[in-house]
Order: sequence, then structure tokens, then C-alpha cells
Amino acid sequence: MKSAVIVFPGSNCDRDIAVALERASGTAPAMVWHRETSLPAVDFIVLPGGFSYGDYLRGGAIAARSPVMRDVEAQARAGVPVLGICNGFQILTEIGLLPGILMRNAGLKFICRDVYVSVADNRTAFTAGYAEGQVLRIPVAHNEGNYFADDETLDALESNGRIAFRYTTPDGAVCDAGNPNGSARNIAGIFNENCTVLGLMPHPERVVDPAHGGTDGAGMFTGLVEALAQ
Amino acid sequence: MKARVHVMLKNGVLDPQGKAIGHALGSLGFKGVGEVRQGKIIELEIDAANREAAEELVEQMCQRLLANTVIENFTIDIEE
Amino acid sequence: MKARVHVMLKNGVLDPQGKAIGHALGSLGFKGVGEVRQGKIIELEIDAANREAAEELVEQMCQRLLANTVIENFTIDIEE
Amino acid sequence: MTEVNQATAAEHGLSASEYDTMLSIMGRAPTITELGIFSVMWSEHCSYKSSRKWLKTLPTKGPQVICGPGENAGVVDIGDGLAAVFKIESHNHPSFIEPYQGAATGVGGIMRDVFTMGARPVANMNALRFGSPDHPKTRHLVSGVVAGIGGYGNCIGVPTVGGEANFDPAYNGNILVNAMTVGIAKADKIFYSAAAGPGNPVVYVGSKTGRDGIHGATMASAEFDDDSEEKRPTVQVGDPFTEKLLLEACLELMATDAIVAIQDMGAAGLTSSTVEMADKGGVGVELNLEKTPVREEGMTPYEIMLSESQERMLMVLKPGREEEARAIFEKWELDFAVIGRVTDSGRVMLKMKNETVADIPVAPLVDAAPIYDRPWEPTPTRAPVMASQSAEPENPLDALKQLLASPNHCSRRWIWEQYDHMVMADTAQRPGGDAAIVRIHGSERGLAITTDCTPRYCYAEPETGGKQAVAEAWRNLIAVGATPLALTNNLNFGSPERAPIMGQFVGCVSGIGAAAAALDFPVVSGNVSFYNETSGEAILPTPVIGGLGLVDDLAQTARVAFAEQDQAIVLIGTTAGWLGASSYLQEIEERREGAPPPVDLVVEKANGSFVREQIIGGAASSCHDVSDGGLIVAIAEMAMASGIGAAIEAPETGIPLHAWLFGEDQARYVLTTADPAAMLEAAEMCGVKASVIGQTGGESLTVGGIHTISVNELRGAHEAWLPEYMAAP
Ligand SMILES: Nc1ncnc2c1ncn2[C@@H]1O[C@H](COP(=O)(O)OP(=O)(O)O)[C@@H](O)[C@H]1O
Ligand SMILES: [Mg+2]
Repeated sequence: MKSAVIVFPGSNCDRDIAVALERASGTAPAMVWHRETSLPAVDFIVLPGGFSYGDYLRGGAIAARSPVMRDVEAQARAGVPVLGICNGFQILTEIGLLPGILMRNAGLKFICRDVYVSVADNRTAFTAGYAEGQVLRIPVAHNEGNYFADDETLDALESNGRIAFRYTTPDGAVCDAGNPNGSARNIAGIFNENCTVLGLMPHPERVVDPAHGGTDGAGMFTGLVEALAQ
Repeated sequence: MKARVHVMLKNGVLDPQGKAIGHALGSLGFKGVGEVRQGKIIELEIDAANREAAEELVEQMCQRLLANTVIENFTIDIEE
Repeated sequence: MKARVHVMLKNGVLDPQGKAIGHALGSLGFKGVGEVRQGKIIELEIDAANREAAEELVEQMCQRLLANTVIENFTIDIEE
Repeated sequence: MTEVNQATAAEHGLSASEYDTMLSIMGRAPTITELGIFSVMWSEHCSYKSSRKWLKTLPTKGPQVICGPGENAGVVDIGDGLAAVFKIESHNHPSFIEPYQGAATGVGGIMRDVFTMGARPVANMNALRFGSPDHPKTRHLVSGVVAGIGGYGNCIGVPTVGGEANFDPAYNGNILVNAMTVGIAKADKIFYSAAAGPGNPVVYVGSKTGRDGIHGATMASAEFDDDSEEKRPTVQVGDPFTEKLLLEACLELMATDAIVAIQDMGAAGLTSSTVEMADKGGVGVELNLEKTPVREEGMTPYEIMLSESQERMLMVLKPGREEEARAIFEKWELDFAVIGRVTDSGRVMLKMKNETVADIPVAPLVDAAPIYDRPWEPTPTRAPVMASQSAEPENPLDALKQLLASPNHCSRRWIWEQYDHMVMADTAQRPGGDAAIVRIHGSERGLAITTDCTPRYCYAEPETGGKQAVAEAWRNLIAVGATPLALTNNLNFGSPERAPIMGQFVGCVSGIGAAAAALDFPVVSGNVSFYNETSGEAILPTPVIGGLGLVDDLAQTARVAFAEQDQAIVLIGTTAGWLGASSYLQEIEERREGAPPPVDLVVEKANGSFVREQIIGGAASSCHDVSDGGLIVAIAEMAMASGIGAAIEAPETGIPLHAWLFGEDQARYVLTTADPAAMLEAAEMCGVKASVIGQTGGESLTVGGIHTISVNELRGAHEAWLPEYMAAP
């Protein structure tokens, strides 16, 4: 799997995702600086977590207007899978590849801890490494992860199977107790119409190695490698 | 010229910061505080031939960057 | 009554947000953008007998919570 | 131009004799810019004038030490061609005035100290002391400080992996915010600050200079009075985003060989960086101040030299390398300006548009900096408190629950969950244990990090308190299986101009030195913060120790959580039931009295070496050192971390049960093992005191078969206090 990681000024999970991708695929991703105007030919694109442009104005807002994003958008529209993690998810909503927006956490504080999310559907490239309904323990680390969209959009996401991950309790219940940030309908991650673009707040790249104290994120990358090989 | 842009959340969009401020004011003993909303204000020095040109320019800036029109409204004031 | 509070960083205090926004506008091709400063606006519904009482009340709120007077200035507008 | 005389000098905090010395160095009336430079260089903060004499007594050497105190940070060898670079620094006064920005810029400053030396920061820690929870300011300060530390560290993408937080009325008017950073560099590519090569360009990079923080260094050296609030505009605002760019740009340039010397602009900004670089290199520097990137119009030379704007660095480059460096900084969208050159004059010569505004000989400026041998009084000794002088509680587990739910013992989760403690994906032990562990990237080795200090011991008996702080830091490293390497220290005290306070300082430093020497745990960096007092009320003496250890194999470490049901619980060390100055006495009996537990450094070392072997050899399945609150608190913490209960039996010793449970005797650890006989035998061979005191299992904590409490109930109480306190209005 040939992949590219886009690096913005202020990205800070770019190395982490590169390590996870290399671990899963055996190949180091191309690190692409935000001022580039075109991407190398790749099978997969990642927008990493971090604080691009310090999260000033709105998380991801300024990064979404970077030169490189025009090509990212074009490739996404052409069907190249794109994954946005945390700040990457914010960028995907800001550029309009995913609907809605990530607002300030309901508790108004930065949250860094393990959360539980359930896998809605394992028929996408991103979730092929998991079982349907599987509950994963993955950390979040964000200030603005409170997913918001109007009811119509939320209904459409729901009825088209585009909610990729929902926050749950450890035993998989979707309820307020499992919701760390106030996200509408416990949304932790969503797909675009074709399930080729995924944005999610939790950081799967932080749990791929036993030394991390958990490996529930590894399935996303091994699943992707396998799915994209076909 | 100086432009001042006000960006506020649309009605109906939940505003956790505003709510928290309202709550905190209540705890501090302030009475009779109703709804509280928090928004952003952006002041810019700009070069423009006249007021209309300035408005047009800043409107563009809002559309393209300063506001997220999914959840936010904006208004523009120009001071000459 | 409705009160609107504008909170801006004092002159001379570094405004990293404003700086980043100004920079981004430049990269988007907007020309002639000078200094950009970002502040907060807080809109409150309040109960007060009259304008003076309202101003007095909101002034108190600013001093105690809404503004950080170490680095910020505030102005108050009352709408009846 | 402002006239300079005795009165202006006094306004700058220079005493009459200091001003006289300055006049004799200059041989003429100084300019206002020169006065500003002398005043900051001779401030307590920059010159260490009250502490230097005592700091010189600390042990700073060892085979692992690459660079001890004196540079921006300490450097130790960690094998595989790598070095760890680390230091701790205070930002107490600014954080009291503006908690968010004060704490944030504190984190920014210490990270610059570390990456200035060529290291990529890999972990941050923070040691915090707040006033009483009932004090009207405390909640606001906690909230702002924690948000500020998180706001800066999270954005820059360096994990904040641990620290300390305590409450005591002694900090009501003067909180402590100490921030520590650990970085990793190639051992043969450490960057130093000594300028060299007359003619070489002096380059300014980073943010523009504004009028912020002028006189921050002198503020850090003055005690608060009632109009400190008036001094507020001097607070600086940090921009972590710019710091992230500066970090990446500096490391990118450091990968070339273009840099001769580099120094961050911390307290006293361009002044101290220029003077220190010149002094260390034995050269002169000439600057053209109009070339300095400024944020505001009309800035005077005085303001430019004294500004404490954040996120700036000064470098000396090799000749002809300017454009290569410029390209890197421009790529990262940072300011870059050649503002001067190195000279062979031995003088700092400052010009503004060709007019000379300062011309100072460097060596006397630095060497004639005042050094004081301040009068000091030893702290009167205290009598011990015998266990018999303390009433036995009806049910010791009620006391345990009360202790675990108290401000100083409750869980700090509310704090560390606001810090990204996992970014960089190398955090192998998260906050909540004895020491955090971060993996050395790309290896299976790790660095263990902790901060420690027990101010109530230091107050009761400074020398013992100093020893104990070092011993506890060392013990925390041992408890995860690390080899302690070296320490950094942040000495927070009241006014050195008062003999009893100076006595506390002298005592603590002496204890630190003794323990550091005995434990082969040298001091490689540190910081002194005096004048932590308000209206004559000093803080408790608080010498915070930041400890660093090395883990050779991440698979051979221990955690505080009990690993399994039905394992033996082994107590290492001797229990006398020492209640003097204990948490139990303070929290449960509301008595602040008694001598603190003695620290026997020989026993400390023997017990620690033994425990470490048990961990790396795989015999110990979990480990926790015994500190605040004594044995039962340590066991409860192990139970709460795992959800596994335990049954404990006190041996027949004649010590009252509560003293055995809550006494704070030093050099003790709790281990669990599947093979207690082997562990006891090994202990005996090493002459280490060890005994089986119970068994893990079930879901409750039981003492002596009589008293019992569920682990869940304890956990509920332990987790609740801080979030509930912070949620209250
Ligand atoms: N301010 C803080 N920031 C981050 N972690 C903290 C802070 N205060 C305490 N902790 C964490 O809480 C745990 C318990 O702290 P403490 O009781 O001081 O430990 P110990 O007694 O072992 O030194 C440690 O893991 C520590 O790192
Ligand atoms: Mg400990």
C-alpha cells in the first residue's frame, strides 16, 4: 500500500500515523508538505491529528485552505480513500468532504483518555479488519470533537449507514455515559457517500503496539492494507 | 480602512460556551441572566477603494475563511 | 434587555489568532490585509430596571468573569 | 534620554552598592539601556546571587553526565549514541497573576531550553502547588494553570506525562508552577551557547519582539505586595503554534552543521542571551538593534533588549550559511534576521541606526555580578510524635477512605486528562503510576520520569526534607524498574533576605546534596525561585526534584496495579510506625507536628537495588513505593488501579495498627509475587528487610480479617473529590 500523509504547520501526529502505516504495510508513507500542489500517486491519503495553524479561528479551518488540499479533494472525489484523524477530521468537514462540524467539547475542556467506540459496519476498507458491532478501546485527545450537524443531515447519515463509529460504554451501550464530548448521536466517525472518506476523532494510531497498552487501532491499518491490495 | 466582522452561531445551534458562561454568571450570584451566546469578532485593516469594494472584499473573506456557514452567521461593519 | 460585550486583547498584547488569520488571508490571495485582531463577543439577555442599571450590571460581569482584564479590554452595548 | 542615577537604579532593583560597582565597571554614567541590562543580569533570577554559594556544593558529576548545570539544560548519556536533555523551571509569579498564560509560557520556556541544545522534547511534567481549596482564588488558579499547561503542551505535540499537585494554605498568595521537559538528542550533536568566531553572523529567529514582559526577570525576583495586580501588563502571551514551528525549524537547521552556538531568549530576553553567549565564548557581540524584527512601532533599544516576548532564539552561524538557514526559517514561516556579528572586543556593543546605545565589557558584567553569603538560621528541630501520642481510630479503613478523598491524596485524573499524554505514541506508562515511561523512539528502551517533593517534611526539618525529596524521586524511578540516572531541581523558597528562610534553603540543599551523592543520582540542571511570599508569609520550602531514569527493556517494568488475584504481597523495608509530620496526622488528626521520618540513604540504596532486580528479573508482578499516607494508602492505590482487592495482616510488632498502616517510614516498597519464598530468600541474601503482609484477591480491602471496604467504594471516593471541587461555583 502506497500512502501519503499530509503535513501542515502544527500537525503533530504525522510521525505517529507514519509509524502505524509502516508497521501495517511494510512501506513508509510519503510525507507531503501542505504547500505542495499535487500529491504523488498513492492508494491512500491521511490527514493526521495535531493543531494545524494552532487551531486558530476554528480547528482545521486554515489548513483546509492550504494549497495541497485542492489535490486531496480531487483525489478523494476520484475515489482514493482518505482518512482524517482528529484535526484531520476537522479539516475534512471544513473542506466539505464530510458534512457537519466539530465544535468545542461540551465539557469545555481538552480530553485525553481512552474511549470505547463500536464498529457499525465492517464492509468498508477502513473497517474490514474488525467485526461488525465490535467495541474498540481507543484514546481521544481533543478540544473540539463535539460533532454537530442538523437533524436532516444526521438522519441521512444514519439511514445511509454512514456513521462509522459511535461512542459507547465499555460494554457497547450507545448512551450519554459513553459520550465524552457531547457529539450528536454519539458520533465518533463518519463516512462520505461512498465510504471512501472517513473522519474520526479517536486516534487508532496510538494503539497499534503492545507497548501502547492496547492494540485495538491496529485492525484499521491491517484491514486497509488488505482491502486495498484487492 | 477598518473592517469589523461579527461571527455568531446560528439560532438553533447549541452553544456550549455561551451556556457555560450563563451558568457561571448564575453561580457568581448575578440574577436575571437569560440566554447567553458567545461569538467571535475579527478586526481587519484593509485596503479598498471605497466602502462598497471593502464590503465586497470582506464578504468574500467571510465566505472563504472567516465563518463556517454551516453553523455560523456573520455581519460586516466598515469604518472609514 | 440585551447586552453585547466586546472583548479585545489590549494593544501590544500578542494576538496569535489574529496573526494566523491574517497570514491565511494572504495565502488565499487577498491583498492589502494589514493587522488582524480577533476578539470575543458575548450577547446576554438581562433583566435590569433601566439602561444605567444594565450597564452597571454588565460592567460587573465583565470585571468578574467575561473579560480577563490582565490582557483584555472590553466595551459594553445595551439594546433596549 | 532618560537620565540614569541612583534613584533610577533603585527603581531597577539595584542596591546602592550594586550601582557603585556598575559605575566603576563602566567608568562613566551608564545609559538607560545599560542600566536595564545590568539590572536584569544582576537580578536574583539571572545571577543566582543568593544561592550560588550553596548550589556549588551539589554533586554534579558521574560517568553518565555529559553536561551538568550551567547550560540551558542538563545532558546525560542514555546509550545507543543518544543523550537525554532535561531541566525544570518555575513560572510561579506570572502564573499567579495570569494563570493560563503564566503556566503556558512556563511550558514554552522550558521546552525551548531543551530544544536549544539539539534535543527533540519527548515528555513534559509539571509540579504544582496551590493554596487551600477554600481560598477564594484557588479554583480559578487550578483551572487556569491546568488549562494553560495543556493548551501549550497539547498544541506543540509533546506529551505531558505526569507531575504533582498539592494544596496547602501556605501557597494561598503564591502558587508554584514548575514545568519540566525531557528531550532526546544524539550524544555527539549537542548544541551549546558559547559564541565563537569573530565576524560570524548573529541571527535572530522566531517571533517578533513586542513590549511584553518587560521586567519579567526582576518581577520574578521581587516579592508580591498588594499592588502586584498593577504590574499585570508585564505578563507575556505565548503562542504554542509558533513554538512548534520554531522547534521544527531549529531541529532542521541543527541537522546541518551551520550553527556555531545557539541560545533561547528566556527571562531577560535578548539581554541575557547576548551576554551569556558572549561570556561563555569569551568574545564580544555587536548588534544593530534596528534590524530586530519588532511587532510594534517606535520600540526603544531599552525595550528591545528587555522584552520577554516568547518563542525567540539567538544563534551564531558559520559565515556564509545565512541563506541556507534563512530558507529553513522561511519555510516554517518564521522571522529570520541577521542582527549583528561576533567581535573580538569582549564587549557587548549595541547600536540603533548607527548610534551606540550600550557598550559594556562582558567579563566584568558577568564576573562582578554580586554574590551574597546571606545570613541564615537553622530551623529548630522538632520532637518525634510517638504512636502512643496519637489516638487509635475505631476503624482504620474509615480513615483510609477519608485520606483517599482528601485534596492531597485524591486522584489527579481531572488534571492529566486535560493533557495529551499519549501524543508521539511512545508513552509506555501513562500518568497515575509512580513514574511515567516514554519509549525511546524506535527502540524497546525507555526513559522513566518523575517529580517529587514533600514540603511539610522540608518545613519541619529542611535537611531531612531535601534528602527525602531526592530519595522519593529515586524510589519512584526504581518502582517502575528503571535505573535512576540524574536529577534536576527547582528550589522554591521565600525571601532569602530573611535568615530563617535562608536556613530552610541551606538545609534543603544540604539534604539534596547528601542524597544525590549517596544514591549516585547527580544534579545536572535546576532553577531557583526565591521571594515566593506575600506580605511576609512565605510558602513552605518546596525543593522539587525531577528525576530521570533509564529502562533497558520495556518488557521488564512494573506498574502499580496488582497484576493478578491470589499473589503474595511483600513489604520491603522496615516499619517503625513513624507518624510525625505524616499525612495521617495532618489530615485525620489535624495536627501539623512532629519530626519527619528519617532518611537512611544506605538502606534506601540497598532496598532500591533489590527491588529493581526483582522487577527486571520478573519476580515482582507489580510494585509501588510507600510514600504519603503510608503502607495502606500504597496498597489501596494498587487495588484501585487494578480493581483487585487484598487482605492484609499486620505482623506481631507491638506497633499500634494505625501507626503500622499510616506511618511514613522511608525506603519502603510494596511488591506482589507468585513466589514469596524465593523473594524473601533473595532479600535475606542481600540483607534487605522483607516480609509477606498479605494476599491479593477479591474485590475488597481487608485488614486483620476484621475491617473491610470494597475497592469500588474507595475508588469512588478517590476519584470524586477533584472533579466535584472544580465543578462547584
Ligand atoms: N499536575 C499533574 N500533572 C500530571 N500528572 C499528575 C499531576 N499531579 C499528579 N499527577 C500524577 O498522579 C500520580 C500520583 O501522584 P503522586 O501522588 O504525587 O505520586 P507519588 O506519590 O508516587 O510521587 C502520578 O502518576 C503523577 O504523575
Ligand atoms: Mg510513588
